[in-house]
Amino acid sequence: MKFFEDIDTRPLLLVPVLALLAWPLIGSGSTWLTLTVAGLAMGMIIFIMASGLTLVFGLMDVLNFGHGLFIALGAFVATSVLGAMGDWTGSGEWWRNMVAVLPAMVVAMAVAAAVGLAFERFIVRPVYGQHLKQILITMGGMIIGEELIKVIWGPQQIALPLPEAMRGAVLVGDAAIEKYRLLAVAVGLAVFAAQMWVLGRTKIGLLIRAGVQDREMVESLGYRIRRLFVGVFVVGSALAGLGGVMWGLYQQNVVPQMGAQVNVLIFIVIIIGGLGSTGGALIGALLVGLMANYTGFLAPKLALFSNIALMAGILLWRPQGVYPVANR
Amino acid sequence: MLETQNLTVRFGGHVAVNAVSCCFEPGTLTAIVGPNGAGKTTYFNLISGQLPATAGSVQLNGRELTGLPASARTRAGLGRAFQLTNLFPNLSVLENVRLAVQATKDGAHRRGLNLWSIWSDHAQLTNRALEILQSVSMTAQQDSPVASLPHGDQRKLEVALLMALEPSVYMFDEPTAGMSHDEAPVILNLIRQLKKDKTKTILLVEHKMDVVRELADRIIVLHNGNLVADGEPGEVIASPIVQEAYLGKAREAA
Amino acid sequence: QGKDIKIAHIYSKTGPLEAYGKQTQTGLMMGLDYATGGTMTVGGRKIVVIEKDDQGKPDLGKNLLAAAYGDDKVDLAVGPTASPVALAMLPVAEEYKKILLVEPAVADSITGDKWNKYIFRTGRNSSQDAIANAVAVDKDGVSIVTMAQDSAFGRDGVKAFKEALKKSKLVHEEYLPPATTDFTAGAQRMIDKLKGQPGRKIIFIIWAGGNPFKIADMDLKRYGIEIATGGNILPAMVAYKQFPGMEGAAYYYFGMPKNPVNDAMVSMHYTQFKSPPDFFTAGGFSSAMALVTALKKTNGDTSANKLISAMEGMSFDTPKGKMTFRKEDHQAMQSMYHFKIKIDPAFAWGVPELIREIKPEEMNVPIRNKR
Amino acid sequence: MSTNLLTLEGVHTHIGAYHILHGVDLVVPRGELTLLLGRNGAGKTTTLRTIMGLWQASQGRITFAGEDITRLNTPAIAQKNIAYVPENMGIFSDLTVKENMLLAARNAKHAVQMDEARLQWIFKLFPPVEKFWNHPAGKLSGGQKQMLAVSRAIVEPRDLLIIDEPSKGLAPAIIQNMIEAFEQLKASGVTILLVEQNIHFAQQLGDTVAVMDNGRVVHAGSMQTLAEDTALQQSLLGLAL
Amino acid sequence: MFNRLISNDQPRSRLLAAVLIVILLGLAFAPFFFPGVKALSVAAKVLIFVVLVAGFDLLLGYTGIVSFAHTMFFGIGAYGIAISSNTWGPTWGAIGLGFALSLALTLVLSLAIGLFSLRVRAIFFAMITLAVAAAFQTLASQLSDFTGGEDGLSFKLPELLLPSTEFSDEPFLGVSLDGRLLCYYLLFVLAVGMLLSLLRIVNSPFGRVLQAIRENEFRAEAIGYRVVVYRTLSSVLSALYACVAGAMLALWLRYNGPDTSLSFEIMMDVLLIVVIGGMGTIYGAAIGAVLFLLAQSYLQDLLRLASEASVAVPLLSSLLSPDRWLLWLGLLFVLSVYYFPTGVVGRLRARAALRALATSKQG
Ligand SMILES: Nc1ncnc2c1ncn2[C@@H]1O[C@H](COP(=O)(O)OP(=O)(O)OP(=O)(O)O)[C@@H](O)[C@H]1O
Ligand SMILES: Nc1ncnc2c1ncn2[C@@H]1O[C@H](COP(=O)(O)OP(=O)(O)OP(=O)(O)O)[C@@H](O)[C@H]1O
Ligand SMILES: [Mg+2]
Ligand SMILES: [Mg+2]
Repeated sequence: MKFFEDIDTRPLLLVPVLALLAWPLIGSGSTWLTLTVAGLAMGMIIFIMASGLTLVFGLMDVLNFGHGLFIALGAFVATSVLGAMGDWTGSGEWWRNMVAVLPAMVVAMAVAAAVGLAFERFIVRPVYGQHLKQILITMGGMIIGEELIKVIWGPQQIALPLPEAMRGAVLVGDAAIEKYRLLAVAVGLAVFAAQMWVLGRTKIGLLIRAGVQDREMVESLGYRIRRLFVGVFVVGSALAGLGGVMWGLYQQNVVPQMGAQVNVLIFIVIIIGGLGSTGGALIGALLVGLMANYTGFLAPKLALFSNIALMAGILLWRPQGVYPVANR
Repeated sequence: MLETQNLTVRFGGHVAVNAVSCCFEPGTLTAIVGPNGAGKTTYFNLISGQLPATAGSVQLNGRELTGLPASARTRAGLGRAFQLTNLFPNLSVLENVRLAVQATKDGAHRRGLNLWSIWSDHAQLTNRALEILQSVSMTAQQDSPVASLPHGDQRKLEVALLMALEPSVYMFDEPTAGMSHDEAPVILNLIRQLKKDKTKTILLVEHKMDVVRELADRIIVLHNGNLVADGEPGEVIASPIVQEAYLGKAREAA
Repeated sequence: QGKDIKIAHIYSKTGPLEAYGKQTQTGLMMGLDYATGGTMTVGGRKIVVIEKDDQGKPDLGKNLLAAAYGDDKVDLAVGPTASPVALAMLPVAEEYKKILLVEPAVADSITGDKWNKYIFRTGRNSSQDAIANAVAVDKDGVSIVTMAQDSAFGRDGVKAFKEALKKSKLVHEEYLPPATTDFTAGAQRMIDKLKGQPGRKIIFIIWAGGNPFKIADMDLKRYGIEIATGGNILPAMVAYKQFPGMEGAAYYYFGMPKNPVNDAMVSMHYTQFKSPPDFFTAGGFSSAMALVTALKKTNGDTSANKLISAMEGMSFDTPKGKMTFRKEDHQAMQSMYHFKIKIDPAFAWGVPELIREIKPEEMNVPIRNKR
Repeated sequence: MSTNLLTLEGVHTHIGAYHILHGVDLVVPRGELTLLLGRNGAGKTTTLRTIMGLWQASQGRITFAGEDITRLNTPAIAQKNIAYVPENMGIFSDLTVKENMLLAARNAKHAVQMDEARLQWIFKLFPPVEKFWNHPAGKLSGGQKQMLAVSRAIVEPRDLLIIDEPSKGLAPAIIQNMIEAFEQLKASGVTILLVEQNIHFAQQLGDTVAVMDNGRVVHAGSMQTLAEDTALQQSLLGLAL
Repeated sequence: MFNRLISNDQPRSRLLAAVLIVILLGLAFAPFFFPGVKALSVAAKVLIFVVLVAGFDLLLGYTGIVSFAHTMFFGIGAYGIAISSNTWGPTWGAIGLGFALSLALTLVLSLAIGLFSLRVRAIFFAMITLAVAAAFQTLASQLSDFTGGEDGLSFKLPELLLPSTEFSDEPFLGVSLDGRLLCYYLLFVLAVGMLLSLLRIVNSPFGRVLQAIRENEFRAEAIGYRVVVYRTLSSVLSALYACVAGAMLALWLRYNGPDTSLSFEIMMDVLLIVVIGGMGTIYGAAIGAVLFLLAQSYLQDLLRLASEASVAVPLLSSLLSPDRWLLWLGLLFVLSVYYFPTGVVGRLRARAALRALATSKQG
C-alpha cells in the first residue's frame, strides 16, 4: 500500500528505543515490565484526551484552550450515568460492567459533542485564524464551562468508582498489569485506527488543511467548509469527552478543575507529535507516559520536569515535532 | 561588480540552480530569461540570501557574501524586489517606503537600532519616502494600508521599496507582471533612469520579450537550473535554445 | 456597649478548595447560633459575620484581611482555608494588632516559626494529624513506608510521623510530585522496599487531592502490604470503600465523638441539609465555640489584649469534645480518632469505625514557635 | 434559454466603508470568451469576487443560467458548475500538487478517480504539473503556481470559468499553450470570463470585450470593433494594439 | 513639550485623551479620592499591571511574539525582592541587590528565550514558553528552602515603607501620612516613568522596525533589518519591564509566592488586558488595566447585589451568586473579544477618525 511507503519510520523507533534504554537502568525485568506496560497504557489514555485536540489544533489551526473543558464534561457526565447504573457497575461480571461503561462513554461523547457545537458557534467561529483571540476566548469559554459544571454538579470532587471487574491486576510473573490499563489500550487503539482511516482514506483531512490556509479558495471550489469545520470541532469535542471518561475512571474521582489540570500535558503531547499528526500525537503520548514512569522510578524529583525535557529533546532533533504537518 | 561562482542549490534530488558562474558589471542591465521553473527566482534568492546555497559563492566588489544573512547582504548593497508581492500589509504605503529608507546607510543613525529618538523627528526620512512615492506616482495612496491596494499598485510599491534602498545592485523579478498598459511604463521609465546612472548593476527577470529587447544590454538564459546562453540580446534571442525551449510557438507573436 | 461585634470570615468561597471553605462557613454559622443559644449576641452585643473570598490566593487573602481590619473595622477574623493564604495573613494581624483565629489551615509553621501572639488556631496542625496516625499504627513488628507529597505539607507530616513512631520500623520515605496522577513508579519502589520485610507491612499515605489509593490496583495483597491513612471529607472517603479494615487516625467523622455539642451539630445539619456534617463543618463549629467562649469571658470586650489573655489556656466545648488553647503557641489541643474502615451499604463511603479516641494528653505535640 | 450565461445588472459593491463598484452592467454570452479589461484598480477583481459571492453585492442583480445568484453563498455558486481562478492563485501551499488537484476535482473521492484522459491533456499543456505531482505546491515557482491554478480550474468540465489574470508570470511558450487550452475549452462549449492585461493574449482569444474604469463598465462590444478602432483603444486603454 | 513627553504619540481621539487624563489624575490622587485599604490596593495593583502589561504589549502588540513566559519574569522580579529581604534583612541594600540580581537573571533568561524564538515556528514558540513557564513555577515551589515553596515568603521592608511609620501625627485631608502612602507614590512615579519610557521606545525608529517585523518578518530581513537582533532586544526589554513590575508587586505586598506572581492565571489576565485595551497602543495597557482590575476586584460585590435582587428566580440567582463570579469573568473574556476586536483604544481612535472624515467631507 502506498500509504506505508511514505511513512517516515524513524520516529516510530523512539518508543521501543526509550523502553530498551530504560531496561538496564531499572534492572529488574518484572519491574521494567510493570512500568513499561503502565506507561504505555497511560500514554494511550493521554492520547485519547489529546486526539481531539490534534484534530482541532492541527487541522483547523484553532488553539483551543477550552479543550480541557470537554474532558471534564465527559468525566462528569460519566459520574451521572454510572451513578444511575450502580447495579451494573457493582456486579463483578465483565459483560455487565462493560454494558455500564459503554453507555457512559456514548452519553459523555454525545453531551461533549453537543456542547462542542455551541462552543464552535459562539466561541470559536468569530476568531478563526486569529491565534491570540482564540487563546483568550477559549480560555473564557473554559472558565464559563468550569463554572457551569460547578453550578450543575457542585464544586466538590465526585467519586467515579471503577466497575468491579476492571479493578485489580493481571499478574505476569512478578509484574502486575492493571486490568483497566488494558482496556485503555484497546480503546486508544480503536480511536487511533478510526482517525487514521478517516484522515488517510478520505478527502476530509485535505479539505480542512486547505481550508485553514485559504478558506475562500476552498469555498470557491464548491465545498461548504463551515459545515466541515463545525463537524471537526464537534468530533474533537466528542473525543475529548471520551478521553474524560477514560481519565475520570482512571482517577476514580473527578473535580471541576480536572480539565485545566491536563491542558498543559496534552498540549505538550501534540507539540511533540507535530501539531496535527495523529500518529505523531500517539507517539508523543506514549513517550510522555513511558518517560513519566521511568523517571518516576529512577529519579522522582526529576519526574516533574520529564515532560518538558522530553519536549525540548524532541524539538532539538526535529524543531517541528516528530511528524511536522504544515508550515504554520 | 557582482559575481557568482558555481552557485548551486539542491532540494532533495532536484537541482534548481546548477553551478551558475556569472559576472554582472555596473552600468549594464542584464536580463535573465528562461522557462517557468528554470531557476531564475531561485538564483535571485541565492544571491540576495533568502536561500542558503548548497555550494558556490557570491561576491560583491570582491567582498565575500556567501553565508551572510539576507539583511547583511542588503546592507552591503544588494537590493531586491520580489516576484510575488511581499509587503507590510497593515502599514500605510508611506510607512512601507519609510521603513526601507530608514534601512539605508544614513537612515535613522544606526539603522533602526535607535531606541531613544522619536521617529517623527527624522523628517528627512519621510521626505525621501515621499519623493520615491512621487516617482512611482503613488502619493495619492500614501495613507492607505497596503492590503487595500489593487494588485497593480502593490507591484509598484514593491519596486518603490527597492528604489528606497538605493542599492548598488538592483534585482527586479518580473516587475511589470499584472500591471496594466498605462501603469507598466512608469516602472519601465524608472528602470531606464537607473540605467542612465552608469554606476548601477541591474538584473531583470522578465517574460515580456518586447520589454527585454528594449532594455537589456545583455541576456543570460537559464534552463533547468543551468546557464545555457549568455550574450548580446539579438544573438541570444535568435539562438535555437531560446526559440524552442522558451518561446515555443510564440515565436511569431513575440 | 451595644455596638456590633464584627467578625470577618475569610475563606475559599471559590477556587480549588471551595468545597472545604463552604463547610467551614456552614459550621461557623451553626456554631455561633448554637453557642449564643440562637440569639447571636454576646455580652449584649450582636455578632455580625462578614464573608470574604480569598479564592485560595495568598496575596488576595492578605489584602482582604487588611481591608477587613482597616476598612470594615472588624474586631477579629476567622479563616482561611489554605495554608499559604494563612501564612501570608499572619503579619497583617500583627500590624493591625487584632486576633486572627486560624481555621482550618493546617501548616505547622502557622503556630510555629511564623506565629505571632495574635494568632490562635482551632484547627489541627499537621503534626497533630501525623502523630495521631503514628499512635494509631505504631505496633511492634510493623514495617512502614511513608508516601507523601514532595512539598512542605508532605515533608512536615512525615517528619512528625517519624518522630512519633516508637515501636515499628520505618523502612523508607517515598516523596512524589504533588501533581502525580500515575503512581505506578512510586508504588513499585515501595513494593520493592517492603516485600522482603517480615511481619505486618504498611504503606502510610499523606496526600491531599488526587487519588493515591490507586496503588492498591497493583495487587499489593500478594505481598501482604496494607494501606493506612488519615481521615478526609466524605466524598474522598468513597475511595476507602475498597479498603475494609484499613486503619488510621481522623480529625473528625460525625459518628465518632460522643458529646452533646456533636449531637446538636449533627441534628442541626441533618435538619438543614439532610446530610451529616463533614470534616470542615466540625472545624468551623469549633472556631465559633472558641470565639463565643472567649467573648463571654471578656463579656463582649473585643480588645485584642483582653481576648488574648482570656484565650490563652482557655478550654472550650466543641463537637470533638473539649479543646484547650495551649498557652505557648495558641494551638488548640484536641482529641483525634483512631479508626478502622467498615463497609456499610447504607453509606456511599467507607465508614470509619471508632477504635479509640486519642486524647490530647497522649500526643506529645511539639511546640515549635520560638517564644 | 437566453444566449447570455451570466449577466450583471447595476451591481454595487462595498468593501468596508469603501464604495468600489458603482453599478456594473456586464453580459457574458454562452459559449464565448469574454474579456474584462481596465487599468489597475478599475474594479475587475472586485467584479469577479462579487460574482463568486466572496463579496456581497450591496445592490443590483447577478443571474447565472437564468437563475438569480446574487444572494447565494460561495460554495452554492461554485456548485452551479463554475470554476474560479483568483488573482492570488489560491494555491494550498502545504498540500502537494496532486492534493491541490484532487480538491478541485469535486467528483473524485480518491486521486485514482480523477479523469485520466483529462489529466493527460493538462499534463501536456502544463508539463510542470506532472513533474511536481507529489511536491508541496508552495515550493513551485511563480509561473508553475499559475499553471497549477489554471489546471485546477479545468480538471473537471465546468460550464463557466472565471479567471483573473492567468498569464502573469508565464513564459511565452506556456502562454501559447494556454491560449490553445482556452480555444479547446471554448470549442467544447465552455464559457469563459477572463481578466487580462496581456494584450496579445487578449487579442487572440476575445470574442467580446468589456472595459472597466472606476467601478463601472465604460465600454462593451466585440473584440473586433475594439481592434479596429485605434482611437477607442487610446481612450480606453491608453495604448494602441 | 508635553508632546515630546509622550513621544509625539498623541491619543488621536479626544475621548481617549479625556479617559487617560481621568485615569492619571485618579491614580495620582487615589489615596485622597478613594480612601480605604482595599481601594488603595486596587490602585496599586493597577500601577503594577500597567507596567507589566505595557511591557507585554511591546512584545505582543508591536513585535507580534506570543509568549507565555512573561509572568516568569514578573515572578523573578518579585522573588528578587522577597528572597533578598528575607535572607539579608529589611535593608535598602538588600532590596537593591535583590533587584539587581533579578534584573540580571531576567536578562540572561530572556536573551536565551529570545534567541530561541527564531528557531521554531511562532505557535511552537508560544507553546514552549507555556511549558517553560509551567516548569519555572514548579521549580519555584520545589525550591522551598529558598522560595518558601507553595507557602511563599512574607518579609519585611525598610522602616520607611512600612505602614507603621507615620511622617506626621496629623492626617492630611483625612489620610494618614505613613510609609504605605510613600510606597504607593513610589510605585506611582515608577509606573509613570516606565510608561513614558516605553512610549519613547515604541515611537523610536526601533519601534517602527518592530512593527515591520510583526507585519512581515521575511521582508523586514530583506530590506536590511537583522530580525534576530530586533526580536531579541524586544523580548529582553519586555522581560525587564515585567521584572520591574514584579519588584513593584513585592514592595507593595510584602509577600510573594508562586500563585501570586507566577501563575498562568496572571498570564491570562495580562493577555486579556492587552486585548481589552488595544494591542500595539501602550495606552491600552493603562485603560485595560483599570477596567479589568476594577471588574476583577468589585465583580463579587456587584454580583452580591445582583443575586440579592434576584433571589426569587432560582436558576438566575445561582448563576448570579458571587461564588460564581468567575463565570462572569469568563464572559468578560468572551465579550471583550467580540466587541473590542481592536480594543478600547482602537475603537475610540476609529470613532475619532470617522468623525474627522465626516467633517473633512463637509468642509
Ligand atoms: N524551496 C524549494 N524546495 C523545493 N523546490 C524548490 C524550492 N524553491 C524552488 N524550487 C524548485 O526550483 C525550480 C526553480 O524555481 P524558480 O522559482 O527559481 O523558477 P523561476 O525560474 O523563477 O520560474 P518562474 O518564471 O515561473 O518564476 C522550480 O522547479 C521549483 O519547483
Ligand atoms: N480589501 C480592500 N479594502 C479596501 N479597498 C479595496 C480592497 N480591495 C480592493 N480595494 C479597492 O478597490 C478598487 C478596485 O480594486 P480591484 O482589485 O478590483 O482592481 P483591479 O481592477 O483588479 O486592479 P488590478 O488590475 O491591479 O488587479 C481599488 O481602488 C482598491 O484600492
Ligand atoms: Mg520566478
Ligand atoms: Mg485585479
